[in-house]
Amino acid sequence: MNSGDTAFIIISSAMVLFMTPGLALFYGGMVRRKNVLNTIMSSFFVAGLAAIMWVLIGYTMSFGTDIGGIIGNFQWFGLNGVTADPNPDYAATIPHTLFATYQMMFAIITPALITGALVERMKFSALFVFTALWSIVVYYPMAHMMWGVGGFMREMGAIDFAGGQVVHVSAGISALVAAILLGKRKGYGMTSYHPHNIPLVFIGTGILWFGWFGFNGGSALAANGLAVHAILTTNISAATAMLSWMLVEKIKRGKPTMLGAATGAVAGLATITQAAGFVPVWAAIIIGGIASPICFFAIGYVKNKFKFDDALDAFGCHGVGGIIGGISTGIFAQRSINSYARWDGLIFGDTRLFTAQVISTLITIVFAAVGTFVIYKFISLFMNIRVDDREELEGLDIAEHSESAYPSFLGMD
Amino acid sequence: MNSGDTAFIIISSAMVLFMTPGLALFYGGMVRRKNVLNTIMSSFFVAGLAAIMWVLIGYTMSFGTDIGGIIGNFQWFGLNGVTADPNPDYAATIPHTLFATYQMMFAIITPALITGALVERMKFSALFVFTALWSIVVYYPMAHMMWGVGGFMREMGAIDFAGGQVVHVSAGISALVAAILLGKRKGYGMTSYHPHNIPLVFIGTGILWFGWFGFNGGSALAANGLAVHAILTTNISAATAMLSWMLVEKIKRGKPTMLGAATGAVAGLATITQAAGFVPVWAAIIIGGIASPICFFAIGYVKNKFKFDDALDAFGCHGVGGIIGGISTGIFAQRSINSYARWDGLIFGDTRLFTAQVISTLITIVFAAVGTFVIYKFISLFMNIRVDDREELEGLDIAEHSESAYPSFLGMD
Amino acid sequence: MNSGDTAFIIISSAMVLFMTPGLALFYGGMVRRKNVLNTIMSSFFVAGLAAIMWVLIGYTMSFGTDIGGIIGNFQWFGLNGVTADPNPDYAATIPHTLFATYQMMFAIITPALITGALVERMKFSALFVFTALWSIVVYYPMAHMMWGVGGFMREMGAIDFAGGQVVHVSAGISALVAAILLGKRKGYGMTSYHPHNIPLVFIGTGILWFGWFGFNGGSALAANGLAVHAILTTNISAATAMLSWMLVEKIKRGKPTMLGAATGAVAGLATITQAAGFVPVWAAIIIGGIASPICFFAIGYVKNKFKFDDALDAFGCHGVGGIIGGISTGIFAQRSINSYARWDGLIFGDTRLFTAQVISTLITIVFAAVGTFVIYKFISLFMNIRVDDREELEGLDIAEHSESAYPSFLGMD
Amino acid sequence: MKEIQAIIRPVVLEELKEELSALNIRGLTIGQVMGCGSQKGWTEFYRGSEVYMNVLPKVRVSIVVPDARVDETINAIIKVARTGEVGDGKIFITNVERVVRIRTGEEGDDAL
Amino acid sequence: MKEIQAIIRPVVLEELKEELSALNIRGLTIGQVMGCGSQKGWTEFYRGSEVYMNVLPKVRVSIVVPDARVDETINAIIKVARTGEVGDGKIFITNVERVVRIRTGEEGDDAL
Amino acid sequence: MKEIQAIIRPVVLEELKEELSALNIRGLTIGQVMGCGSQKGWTEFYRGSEVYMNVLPKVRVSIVVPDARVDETINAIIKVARTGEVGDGKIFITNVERVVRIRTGEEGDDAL
Ligand SMILES: Nc1ncnc2c1ncn2[C@@H]1O[C@H](COP(=O)(O)OP(=O)(O)O)[C@@H](O)[C@H]1O
Ligand SMILES: Nc1ncnc2c1ncn2[C@@H]1O[C@H](COP(=O)(O)OP(=O)(O)O)[C@@H](O)[C@H]1O
Ligand SMILES: Nc1ncnc2c1ncn2[C@@H]1O[C@H](COP(=O)(O)OP(=O)(O)O)[C@@H](O)[C@H]1O
Repeated sequence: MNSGDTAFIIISSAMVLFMTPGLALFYGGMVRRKNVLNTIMSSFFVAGLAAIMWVLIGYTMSFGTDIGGIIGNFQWFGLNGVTADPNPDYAATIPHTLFATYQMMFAIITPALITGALVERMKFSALFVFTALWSIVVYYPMAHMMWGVGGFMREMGAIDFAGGQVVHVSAGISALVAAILLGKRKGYGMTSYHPHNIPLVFIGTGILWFGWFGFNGGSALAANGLAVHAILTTNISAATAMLSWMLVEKIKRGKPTMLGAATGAVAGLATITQAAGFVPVWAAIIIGGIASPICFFAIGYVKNKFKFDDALDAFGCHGVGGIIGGISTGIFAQRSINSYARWDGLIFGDTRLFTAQVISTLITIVFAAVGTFVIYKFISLFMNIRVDDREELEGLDIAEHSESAYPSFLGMD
Repeated sequence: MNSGDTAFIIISSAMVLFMTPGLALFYGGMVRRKNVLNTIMSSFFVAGLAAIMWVLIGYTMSFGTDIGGIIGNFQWFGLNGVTADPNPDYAATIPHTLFATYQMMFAIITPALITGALVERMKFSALFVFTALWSIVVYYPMAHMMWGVGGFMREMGAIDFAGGQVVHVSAGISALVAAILLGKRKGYGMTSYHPHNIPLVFIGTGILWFGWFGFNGGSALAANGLAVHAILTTNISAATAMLSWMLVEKIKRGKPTMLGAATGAVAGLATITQAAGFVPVWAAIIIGGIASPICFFAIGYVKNKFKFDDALDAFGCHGVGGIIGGISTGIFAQRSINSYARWDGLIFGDTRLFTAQVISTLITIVFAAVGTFVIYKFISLFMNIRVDDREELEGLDIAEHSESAYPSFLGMD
Repeated sequence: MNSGDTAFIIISSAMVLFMTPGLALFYGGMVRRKNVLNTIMSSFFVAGLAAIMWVLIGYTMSFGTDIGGIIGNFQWFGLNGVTADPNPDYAATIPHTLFATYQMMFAIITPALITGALVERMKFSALFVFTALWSIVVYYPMAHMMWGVGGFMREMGAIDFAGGQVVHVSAGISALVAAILLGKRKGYGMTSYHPHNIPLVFIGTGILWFGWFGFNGGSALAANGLAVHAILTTNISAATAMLSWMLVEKIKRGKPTMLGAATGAVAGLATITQAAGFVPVWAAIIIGGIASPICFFAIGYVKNKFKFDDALDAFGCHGVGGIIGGISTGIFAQRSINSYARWDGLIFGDTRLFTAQVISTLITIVFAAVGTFVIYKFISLFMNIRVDDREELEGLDIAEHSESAYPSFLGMD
Repeated sequence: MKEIQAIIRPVVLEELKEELSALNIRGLTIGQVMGCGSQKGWTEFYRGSEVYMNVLPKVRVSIVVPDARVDETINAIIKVARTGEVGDGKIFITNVERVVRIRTGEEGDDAL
Repeated sequence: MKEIQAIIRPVVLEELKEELSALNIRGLTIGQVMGCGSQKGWTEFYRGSEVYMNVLPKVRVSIVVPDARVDETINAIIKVARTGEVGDGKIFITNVERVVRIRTGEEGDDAL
Repeated sequence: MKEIQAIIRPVVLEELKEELSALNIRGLTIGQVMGCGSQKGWTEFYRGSEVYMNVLPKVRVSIVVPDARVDETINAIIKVARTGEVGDGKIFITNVERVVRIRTGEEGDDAL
């Protein structure tokens, strides 16, 4: 066991945990005032539910002994048998408990990401059930298939450094499917839903960016050159994506916006996630540079064209970003940077990794979409998933939680 | 000296420091708009006052050579003699200066916690004096008795991993006593004091949770398996407590609330603090699970019954949580997890630790209550402790600081 | 390579990065509601622009092989040749890539600091160009001269632990010059510009203080006793400066303010930056203690006297604080604390360091002032630097970004 | 001229603007208010304590129109704002003696 | 009917609501305003600079009542809002020509 | 007495206060409102989507003055608020039947 690595991953765990409140703020600032608390809560409660589930069944289903390349067995139920001794299968220099804790944070933020597409109209009780089922049906298998020993995507050579596919693609696609099933918010297309508090969005952005150092850097699972490489590419991608979003806005609208810069940065972070520990620095510039124009197109055009109501662009930002990242990894990965990759990327003349990446991305898309569809339909047999019209008008803070975000803000009491 | 451990505790120090602004926001969002800045300031100024006092006299009074089991001597006055060499009495692998710095952060946040019970009516000058005296009369002895070599609670075998007793019980009880002495806010029971800005409360919650990894994890004083164990139980307890608070609300009120989820998480964090590095993972689930119902009961019933005005529930959340944590440690601690404990907990068939925990908790309660009472009465000989009625109506931001929180928020200038 | 040191500097990098959003909030809360987003954006976009520039040319120009004591050559263009192997010239125990990444964060926050003087009236496009040019003309040479091997200030024995001079003096002086050239805001002296959201300022303050542990502590470039010493002096200086600001306000105005306490803390942090790893603990108390009265005087009197419109006191706080810190280092530095210093400070009887500090401070002032003047005049040949009167009245959020900070805050939609 | 002051639910505002603009009534001024009346408030919960919100957020729309257009304006408001449930709000009509358009100094109906 | 517009200190609002409801006057509309008058403002300090706040936060309560109830309403307001110190506020009474209850279309005193 | 209600651009507020105080008119009440009229709004952009803001922030200043001072007040407002561009705002004058100063109970012009 190495104390430097352990220190690094403990702090990284805290940083990734911090991203969930960060995301809650990022999302919370973007909704209308009457839905703020419901939106924040929708991300935040996952830090409760998914944590407990992870300890009980999630970790073992994700990283336990492989069953059919799809899922882990129950050997570590309730973290039994997970001790302070390192598990060399996953991280040879840190306590096994730490690896499990660090991974817990990913299991928390992933379902929280989905909620961005569902806010302002979904019942909280339905979201609660959805999150529990989605973790079991989609997340644990995804984590196992990609990262678990014996997982079949891992076996076929697909690589995902910090969860571009396990986290972002799976959440983004699920968000899209659920948003379509849930239907549009009242007045979609007629009324404009502008954010109620952009500084709040910005606070969230700052926390997310900060936390992403733990997310991508920590995924090296050691405080070594690879971790440094990952934070460097991560920061570069965020920077380029911020600038390229601003550029797109400047060209299309005449002026760059603050919300745009923040959105671009997050898109750049989501996009590099899969690639961070595999691609050279110059490739990170390219990856960040293309992330924003493509996401901008997905958010500003595709969404309007197909008229699905991905309220806060969980798909447009994380889903699309994740897919770009997965493909880019297949293009730019270099074994000399990280020999966990079995082959070099397309640009270095080898097609095998690229193929594996494309296939695994497609599988992820199909898997997440089908899983989400099934869960959604299943839940709808038992309960209303959507609030009724009146509650939607009134706002979900009152309707679902009987509280309001700024009850005495005006100072009239 | 170990660089991994040093890295870990430096960052942990920063994280615990960060909790004080986090607490200020947590509290600040919960008061009415006219008292926001005074509330924030009441936590924040402690980061100035308690830090200086710590360096001058606090550290040596807490950790200096024992005098009578109660207090340390002045050998390290002004940190003289505290060098980069480790002090094996407290932390063998990190600089002694780092141990002193890390402990400083605890000496800062503890008095800040108390202010939650006193806001919206206490004079700032009185709070300033109170904080200085309380640090000397209550905090340094408490820290010494529990953690200092020769401290008598430590000698009798009581254990407190990260300050459940030194920080939370002592602050919570002091808050209760001071709140009773200070009296209720005007209109208590008639007017409703609802928060002015729940997203602000939430920002504070996020920072507190993040920082608590440094608070409880760092208390292992090394980046080792024990630190990992502590962050794992910490996170689990927070998660369970959040869910159990939501459950209580669902049962009693029909709907879970955002503020409730945040309160539950903080209660879970406060409760596990004493136990984090001693109890098994499954016990953390239990501890978190019972924390919220009990705190809910204390806040929603006991407080209303006895009609003391613990404005932001410093007692109901930290005091009560701390006491639960102290007792729970006596029940669930396991020597195999951390041999600093001399005996196993009650559930493993040994009553000695349990007895020590109960006694030390009682002593802490009495000590903090008497200390606070004496200080309060002493101060009231020299100065008004409470603002006058008119200032209370006007709001303490204007009355005490001549500024307002959102002076041009309405954008009319 | 040492994993503890690496862990420490990776996290420190994240913390320093986090300071830029923190600064954006600190500044953003202080402007009027109509200029919030422009102000935030002015700090935040630098995290994009300066990061890319740093990777491409900034690092090599700052730390590449010396040319004439002034600037580095292009050997590491695009970080080519910067690998995971340590570069013993700068940091012998961490990857060279990490040193470059860590330094990147300083290159980001420095230009962001300047914007505090320019908000509420500068065109965003002009700021964009200004930031790019300023990085090249002022920052890279400054970093090289002070920290680069062969840099002439370094050669003459001047010392700057964490950027008091490279960051704070250079930014503060540039802010002053640019603010004078830019002219006052409309209605300066007649209207009062009060902040729109002080809790937002406070969130920024909390993040800045937290991040400063990475800023000053990380500048030891290893998790060792020196890093601990630096965070200890840093925290003490912040604490004393907070208290001394409150004291000044109490004396001059009768009441301490929240914004004052926050300003004092930041002034204390800025002031100690240059000295943190060189001066004894007791000196940090003095340095923090004098920082606030002097900055208060600069902000409350000098500014009003000379009627330049340093809107958010980038000069009054960082410039003045930085200068105090530079001189103080010459007075209080002690070789026994850090033998990077060639000589002891004045108070220990040696004048050489003091002389070097005074000279290097003067050079920095002249260099930054002239550089900024030239850049400003150059840009004004091609574009308007200031928005027109109408846009200034309307607010820069709408005028420059077509968005508003709290579009639906009132909940009327 | 008359000032028509309508206290309505915030959610109907958007529709009202459209309805009025269809009638070619373009000038209006909106304020955020809190109201109480026969409508019951709601109960909010803060940390286990019930807080009864007896004032509810409403929007106050003020429209100054020539006397001849009062009725159609009222009807337009009723059309969009009526849900039939308590809390739909009220319309108050007061007399306006003079109107001045600041930009031009015009007075009377021309100024509207 | 008359509209009684009272500009009062924010702190008396809660009490006023109770007082009026004791009189069985349940309908009212509240707005947040800033006012200036004979009352002096206060000085705030931002980073060592004095800022004189010449407008102070007030609450504007508007109550429309039948003519017969004007006096008792005024008295109720005075009762709770008077402290005797400058800044207690003003009451303005204007005539309301018509009142419509949106929910039912009722007009006149019935609509209140 | 008359109530002069001026809907103006927020930026002229400061100047208006000075102008009125030069005329020795010290009492006024200010509210934040949103308005629409002939002035076109602006387009804001949120994540690539255009949002047309058809209501613009305005300030509503209400000044109650004795009948004799109405004209000079109107002129003062026009003086500072007129830019000549669409959106300068409107002034509405209504009759106020009674004024009561809460502090003293004074009525009529004395109460202003
Ligand atoms: N007498 C009144 N004076 C002023 N405002 C009133 C009055 N009565 C009602 N209002 C306003 O109208 C709103 C709706 O009135 P309410 O009585 O709740 O419902 P309804 O009009 O459907 O009976 C209230 O919230 C209040 O703002
Ligand atoms: N002539 C006026 N027109 C409109 N509002 C007024 C007028 N005079 C006073 N007010 C309002 O009444 C409030 C209190 O008035 P003020 O003169 O300060 O105290 P008092 O009524 O006790 O003499 C002011 O803040 C303002 O909002
Ligand atoms: N008929 C009206 N009723 C109420 N408010 C109005 C009316 N007409 C205009 N206003 C208010 O006056 C403001 C300015 O009016 P507008 O027509 O845009 O410009 P202008 O007065 O220069 O022609 C509007 O934003 C609105 O708040």
